[in-house]
Amino acid sequence: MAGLEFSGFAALLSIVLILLPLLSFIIIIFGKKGGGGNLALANISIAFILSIYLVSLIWNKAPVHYQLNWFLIGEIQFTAGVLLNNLSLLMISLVSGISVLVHIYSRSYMKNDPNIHRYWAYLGLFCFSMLALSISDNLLLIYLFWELVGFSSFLLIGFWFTKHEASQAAKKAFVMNRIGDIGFLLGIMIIFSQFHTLDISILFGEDGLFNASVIKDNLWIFGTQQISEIWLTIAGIGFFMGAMAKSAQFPLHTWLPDAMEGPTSVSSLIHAATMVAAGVFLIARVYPVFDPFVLNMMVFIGAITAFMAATIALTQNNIKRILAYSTISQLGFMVMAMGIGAYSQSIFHLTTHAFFKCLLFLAAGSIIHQLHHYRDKIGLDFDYQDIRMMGGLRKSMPLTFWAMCLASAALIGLPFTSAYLSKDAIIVSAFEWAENRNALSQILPYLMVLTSWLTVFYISRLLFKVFFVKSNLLSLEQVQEIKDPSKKMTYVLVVLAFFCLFLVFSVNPFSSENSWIMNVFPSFNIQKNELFHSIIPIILTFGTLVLIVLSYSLYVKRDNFNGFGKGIFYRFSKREWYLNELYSLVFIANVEKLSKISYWFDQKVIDALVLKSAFLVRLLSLISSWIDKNLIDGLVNATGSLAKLIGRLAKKTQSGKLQQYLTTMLLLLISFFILTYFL
Amino acid sequence: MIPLSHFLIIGACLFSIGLYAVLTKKNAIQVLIGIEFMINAAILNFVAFGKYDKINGGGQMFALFAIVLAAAGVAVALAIILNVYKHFKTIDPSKIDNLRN
Amino acid sequence: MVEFIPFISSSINDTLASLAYLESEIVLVAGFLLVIIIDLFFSKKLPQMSFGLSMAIVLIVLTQNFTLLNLNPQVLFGGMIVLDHLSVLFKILFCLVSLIFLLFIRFNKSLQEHGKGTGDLYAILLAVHLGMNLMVMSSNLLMLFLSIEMVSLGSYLMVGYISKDSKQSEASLKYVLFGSVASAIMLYGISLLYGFTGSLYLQGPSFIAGLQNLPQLPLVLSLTLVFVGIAFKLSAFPLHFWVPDVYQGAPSPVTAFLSTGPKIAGFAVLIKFLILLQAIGIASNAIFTVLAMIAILSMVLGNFAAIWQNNSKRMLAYSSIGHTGFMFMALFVLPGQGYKALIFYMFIYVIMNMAAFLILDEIEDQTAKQNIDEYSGLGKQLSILMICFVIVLVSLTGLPPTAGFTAKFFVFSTALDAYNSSGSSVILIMIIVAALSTLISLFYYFKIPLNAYLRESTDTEIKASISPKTYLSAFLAFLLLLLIVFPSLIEQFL
Amino acid sequence: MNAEQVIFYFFAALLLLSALIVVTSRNLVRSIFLFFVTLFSLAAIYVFALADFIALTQVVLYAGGVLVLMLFAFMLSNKELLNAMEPAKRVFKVKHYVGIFISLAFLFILLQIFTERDFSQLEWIKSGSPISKNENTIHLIGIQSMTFYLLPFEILSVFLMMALVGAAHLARKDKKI
Amino acid sequence: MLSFLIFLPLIAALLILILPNRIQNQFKYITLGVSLIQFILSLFIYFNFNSSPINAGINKESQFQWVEKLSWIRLDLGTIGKLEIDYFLGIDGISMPFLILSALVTFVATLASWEIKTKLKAYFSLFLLLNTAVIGVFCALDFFLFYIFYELMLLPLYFLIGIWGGVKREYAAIKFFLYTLFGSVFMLLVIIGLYFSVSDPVNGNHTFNMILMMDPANYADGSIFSALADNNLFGMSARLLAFIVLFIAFSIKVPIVPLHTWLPDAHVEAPTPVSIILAGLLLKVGGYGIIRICFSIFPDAAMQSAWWIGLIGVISILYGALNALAQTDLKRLIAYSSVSHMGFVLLGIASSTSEGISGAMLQMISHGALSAMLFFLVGMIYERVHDREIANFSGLAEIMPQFTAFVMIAFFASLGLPGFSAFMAEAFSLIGAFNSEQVNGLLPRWMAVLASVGILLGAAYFLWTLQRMFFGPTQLKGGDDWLSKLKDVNMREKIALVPLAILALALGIFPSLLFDKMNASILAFVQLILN
Repeated sequence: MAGLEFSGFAALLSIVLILLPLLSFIIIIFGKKGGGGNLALANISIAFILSIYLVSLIWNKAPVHYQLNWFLIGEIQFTAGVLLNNLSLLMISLVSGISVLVHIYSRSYMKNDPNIHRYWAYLGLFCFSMLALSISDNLLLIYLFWELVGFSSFLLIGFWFTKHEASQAAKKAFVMNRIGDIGFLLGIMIIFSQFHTLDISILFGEDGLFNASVIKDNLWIFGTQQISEIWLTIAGIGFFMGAMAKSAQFPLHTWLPDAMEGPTSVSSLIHAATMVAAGVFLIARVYPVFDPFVLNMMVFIGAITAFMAATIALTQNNIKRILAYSTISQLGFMVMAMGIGAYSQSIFHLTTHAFFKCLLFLAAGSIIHQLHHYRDKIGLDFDYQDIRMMGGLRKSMPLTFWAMCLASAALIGLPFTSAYLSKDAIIVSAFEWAENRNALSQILPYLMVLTSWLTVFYISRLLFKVFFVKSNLLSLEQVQEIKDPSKKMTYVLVVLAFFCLFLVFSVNPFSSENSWIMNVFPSFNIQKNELFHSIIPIILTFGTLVLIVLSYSLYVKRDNFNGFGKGIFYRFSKREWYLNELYSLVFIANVEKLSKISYWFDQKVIDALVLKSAFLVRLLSLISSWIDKNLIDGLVNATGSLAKLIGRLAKKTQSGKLQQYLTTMLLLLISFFILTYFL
Repeated sequence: MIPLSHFLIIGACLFSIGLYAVLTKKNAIQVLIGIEFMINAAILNFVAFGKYDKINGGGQMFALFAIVLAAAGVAVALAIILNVYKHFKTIDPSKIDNLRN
Repeated sequence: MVEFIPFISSSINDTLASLAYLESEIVLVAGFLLVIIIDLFFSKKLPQMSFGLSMAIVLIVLTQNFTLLNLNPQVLFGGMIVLDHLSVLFKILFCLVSLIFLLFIRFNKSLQEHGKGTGDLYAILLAVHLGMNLMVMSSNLLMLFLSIEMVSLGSYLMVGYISKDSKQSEASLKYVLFGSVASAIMLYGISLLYGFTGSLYLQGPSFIAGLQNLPQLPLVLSLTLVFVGIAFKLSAFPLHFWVPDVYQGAPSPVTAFLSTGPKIAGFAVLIKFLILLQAIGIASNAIFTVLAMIAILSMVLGNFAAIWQNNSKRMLAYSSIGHTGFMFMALFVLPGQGYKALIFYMFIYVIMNMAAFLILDEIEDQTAKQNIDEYSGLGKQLSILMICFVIVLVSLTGLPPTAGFTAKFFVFSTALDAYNSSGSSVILIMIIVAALSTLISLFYYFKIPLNAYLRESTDTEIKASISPKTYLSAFLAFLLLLLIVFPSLIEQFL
Repeated sequence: MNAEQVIFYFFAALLLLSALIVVTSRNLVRSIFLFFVTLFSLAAIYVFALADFIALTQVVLYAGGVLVLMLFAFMLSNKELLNAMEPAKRVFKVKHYVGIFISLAFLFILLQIFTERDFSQLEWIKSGSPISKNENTIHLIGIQSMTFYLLPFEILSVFLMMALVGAAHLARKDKKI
Repeated sequence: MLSFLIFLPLIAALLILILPNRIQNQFKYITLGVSLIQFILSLFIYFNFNSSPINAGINKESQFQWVEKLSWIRLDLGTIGKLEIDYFLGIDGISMPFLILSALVTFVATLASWEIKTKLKAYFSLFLLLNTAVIGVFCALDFFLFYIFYELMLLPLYFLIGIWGGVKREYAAIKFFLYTLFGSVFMLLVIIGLYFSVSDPVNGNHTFNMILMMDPANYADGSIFSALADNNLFGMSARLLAFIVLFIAFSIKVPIVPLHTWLPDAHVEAPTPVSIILAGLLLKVGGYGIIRICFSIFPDAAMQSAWWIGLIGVISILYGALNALAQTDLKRLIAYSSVSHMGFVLLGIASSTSEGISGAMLQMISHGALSAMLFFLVGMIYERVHDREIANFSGLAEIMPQFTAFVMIAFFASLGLPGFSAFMAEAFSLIGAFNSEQVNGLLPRWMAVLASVGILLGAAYFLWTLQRMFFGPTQLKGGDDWLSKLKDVNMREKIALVPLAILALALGIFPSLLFDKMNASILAFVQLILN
């Protein structure tokens, strides 16, 4: 009884928590123009406090699961409820926490935008759906909020919708996510068809239905339900597709770089820290679904994504784009980790990544913000997001510089940072995973190491170009005029920077094993190999340091270094592996063509068929009216043709009408008789 | 004693002759005469058969009625033909074909 | 000579007794004479007196007929005529036809402006009405032929009544020649029937027995020849050739009458022969096949040809051929079931066909437009009339919410029932053709609202006046709407 | 072959011959006069069927009524009616062939019927009472028209009245014009 | 109650006919009042609707609610008994939702009728007549009555499209009319055939009672449509043939590919309110007919053809969406999207699972509201500048923010954004279709998989349109002239749009609002067709 009351109370709290941002959405969207900042901030702050309170109540205790009947369909009762376990608690506190920071940041960052109320409202909607996604207890609800998150992302990417690129990017993001969603939906259908429920805790709990199902003789059997095993795989692929789209995995990642058209604060919150992690979150939520095939696929795709994004990031010039690819790369790490069974490591990395990537973006945002203002001030037209235009900002924006340095250190996994713990844990797990597998699998860990080093390279490039070298455009004096942004924004950076440190997660700066996050989540299928745990971080760190020095010498010492020349690899990377072009060539163009064809078909064939049949009717009627009019001729001609010897006289018979009628009538009568009695 | 079938055959011939007139003549009055032949053929049948039907007298009565009806019909038809002549200046039925599709 | 004496007194008694059932016919005869006299002497002073008198007579006849509704079948005049429920229904139908026809004549411009007056027309009408009454009652071939001739001759006179232009005289010429040929052929057929049986009594035992003993060829030939005369009245295939020409040429009221009255009477006669055939015991499938063929061909010809017509009267003429074909379907009933669907359909058909011609005529009177493609924009100018027209056309097509639908529905029901019990695929084909022809009929019927409503008028505003004909057609259109809600208004009498 | 037969076949031949000339003649006046011959021969044949009253009526009504009516018709109207005959140039047209075909077909069918079976052997003819030669058919007709055929007889009067009124209406001149 | 609902608009139509033309500007208020009363009444019905299993309806006459039954036509026609036609109304869980939808859509369409400026008297009386017919169709339980209402819908629509329509209105009106009539003429034959096969067990009369037609026991032995006799017509099972005929008749309304080509023309040429009614209600009549008549009366034939129906559904979904993608006219795009969306209805019904049918029902209601909204929105643009070419607009969001907000709601709801009704509907149609193989083996799973691609295409065309027309810099073909004409949403339009949006949202979040009311009926329906 007490348990029920407690869970009810906790559930209520969590519902209040998610409803607060929704409330701010509703109030602000109908409210007056330009306002809403205070309300949004207040609401999200309360939500954050609530989430912390919930964490304190439930963390590492029995999960709270509370549900209500939602609707009944046939004989199946659908429920809606909240499931508060460690994973969801982690997510809501992470999301609400970062949201609070981004809200604070945005107050300055977005201050002068005329449509700022929409911004707050959209943020509220996003927070609501993201938080709700985290605590939902059933797949249908998750799917609901999953799409809603995508929708709010659509809104936020397209926030400056008058910009053509922004609206384009928003559309692209949504449609690409849709592709994944179809997979998700397919997964839901398969699960529902097999188990007749979508409740996560019933399905995937310790003694859930899923564990009760078995695979035998290529059949996936649960109770009396049997379907082919392939459907399990398809379900797994489906869910994974959902995750791929949301977490921007190859080949569905192209929306994320484009999504940088949205406000930078949005990019940091949604497209770096939280929403994109939802894919990983989903994988975590439905983990039991994935069979080895899908897991391997995850590994493969995650690794490819990580590597690909890193290579692309090497040559990009737009600061946000670089960070976006970096995000993709990191997400690749997480997905790969999930694939190899490093569940806890993946989540750990998700958490640390959230902070440092958020920080990176916000810092970049500060730079952009200041440059933008400066640009407006001097009335010069230049792309204020292009790192080539920046340079030497180290002195003028010291705080930003240091925050960015710290975040970058975390990104590349230098010791004493949080990501050192998480990322190295993943790479170590990769080695462990590969140990007992075939030769092909051996490539994986090395690829990851390579990727990790590429990370070093591109982020150092960014840092050096922005903060060290001379700007291509602005003189030193001009650069001096640019200052750190307002206090509000910098405080946020400081707070986030703090979260990039190892201390937050683990007492031991060199071992992730005892971090509190790792402790509460399981890992699967991985045999621990102490050797790797000691050697690999050292190698990695060493390599990293070497690379930093190398890139410093490349980018700072040599003045006009443009990366790696203009070779094929450069172009390949610069053009983002030509994937956009490929898609537009293969899919978009073909779908357009297909739609054109099908419209042509509709107009020219189907409709024409109908018209043809109308034509046929008309023809028939023409014939029949012709017969009616000229029946006599026809018949006379027929009889005349009997007597064709006589010749053309037949044609001269169009004289009389009445008698023609009578003749016809009598001919018909006679032919009736002849037909009946004499033939 | 004349056999019944001879009456009938004469009637049939008359009927066919009338039919031919109806179908081919280019003068409405001749067409009308053709019709009268056809009617007369029928009357001949009635009369021939009526010889054997004393009690009801159907044949002869019918013949009588038919003659009267035919006469009235001719009267009306002629009136109409005259009207047509007024408008068309011809009574060739094959030339009167303003009404058509 | 002597052997007749016993019959004479009984015959006189029979005649006297029979007269009591012929009140309506007597009234008609009296009215006929009165109208002639009045027209002779009072046509100058009281120009509309013969109209009023005719109306009164038809109304009296109508009420008289209603009293006869629940009568048991009566054999009158020694079997010359038989008065039964079905014939009373037909007689009521004729009253309806005549009533509308009278009003139509009264308000038709060209007839009222006719220099020779309309008095004779009223007289002819009453005589034709009498003829139609006798047609449905007669059970004797002589009586039948006489009444058919009466109706035919009256119709010829009506068609040629005005003969003010070549069109009308041409129509009447064609009609009279075609009709005379048809009746001559029929007469020959009757003479053969008489010869083969020695009897003129259609339902008489000797008649039936005589036919039963006949070989196929003479039997079928004589029946076919008789059928020619009937089909001429029905305007069924292959005797439909005259229809478009005559309908177009005749004065509108007469066209309306021709398309209803004689046609309905023709059906009554056809029913008599069908009953006879069933009594003879000719394989009913064979008859049904022939009937179905005629029905199919009539529907196909009528409907397809109607599509191409631009003259509205001509179009309605073809459509009435189609309707004949459709009504044929209602003949497919098993013995002893009555022809309820047919009668119901006829009631509705009379109302809608009369209304259609009324409206056409009114349009012609007001705008001098006869062709459908000239109707553009009329929806605005003659709003009430065109609304009625639409209702009537919907009814002619056989769509709800008009009684035309109910009627069509009953006919379909009957035909399907026939199919159900006979399983003949010709009937099924006929039903499908009927369904398709409904669709086709939409093409041409809806050309009118299409022009009237969907196209803008090209010429100047026409000052529309609301004439009695408009009221009459509105009333008829209203009846069509009312009868779908309360079909029992008619149905209870069936 | 007795006299009766000779006379009968003579009239039959006359009938058919005159009828043929009537329908083939291109002269309307000749046509009409031969029509009279046809009707007269027909009346003669009626006599052989013991229908003397019918024969009489035939002569009176047809020869006296219809024929005179026809003659009056074109005498009253224009003389051109007489000239409106078809030109003698073309002998036969397809129309005629079709007409001939149809009439011959009918004739063929009818002859088929009349020759295939002897109709005097019909049940009702054998069992019925034929009119004897010395019977007064006028009496018979008189009684029948007052008993069985009273109703049609009366109706016939209405019919004739209607035809009279109508035909008169058609024929008379429009007062207003 | 139901009669009142049906005939109220008819009375109002007559009233409008009688009233003088002088006050023709008031007609719209009369119409609005009528639709408002209807809406309130339908809500009253909704709240008093008993959704317990003993009121499931479907094939048990006693379980229907608000039943009105009067004997109407009794004609002794055939050999075997009397013709029994009743004035028989009643609703169950299947028909009740449509009543509310009808009332709501009519209300919105009335508000859209403000743009009609000519021949108001005729317009509003036809409009109300149409309303009568639509509600009648949803209430009628006698097949004859149903057919009358069904056909009655055609005429007003013909004129509404033909008189107040766009440039090609003649063509569109005739095409629409012929298409639908084609279906219904043959339907009539089936109706009559059914009448001969079915007799009322109480008095042995032949009857048009649809409910009695659903019980195989009521079919006379050896009658055409008797399940036992299994007659053949043209070498086909008679029942199957009848089913196909009925199915074609209704699916022309739905419409399915390839019988859909009337729809784009009719929708595009029709004036806005008529498009709203067409998309919002007329298409639903097709779906309703398939459930109420095709499947209920011929379950055996339905099961035989379920695979094909499912396939047609899938094809419609994909084909409609692809065609929508190719459109340059906004209204045409929405018209094609209707084809696509109604494909889900077909798929759901074909699955014959309770999920699928619930999904199909919800899809119909949801599409009713959403397509009404979409057409209303298109109408708003068209009314302002008389243009709907997508390419002629750009950046409308800047000048018409509220309008854009509504458009976004409608678009996203239509493309199946969760939280809106269409999502639930499509999801459950798909789930049903997917489950079908497991539950009753009717539809293979790949159909559901393929159909789900339609959702993606839906997103593509809607978002593409959104991006092209509403986002980006403001550029209008008509320049400043248009700029001044393109005013944002006014009060009347808001009143029309808000209820629809709320309905879509409410059903998306609380589908139980609908599911609870119809669940019992759907279970009964599934049981009926699967037995």
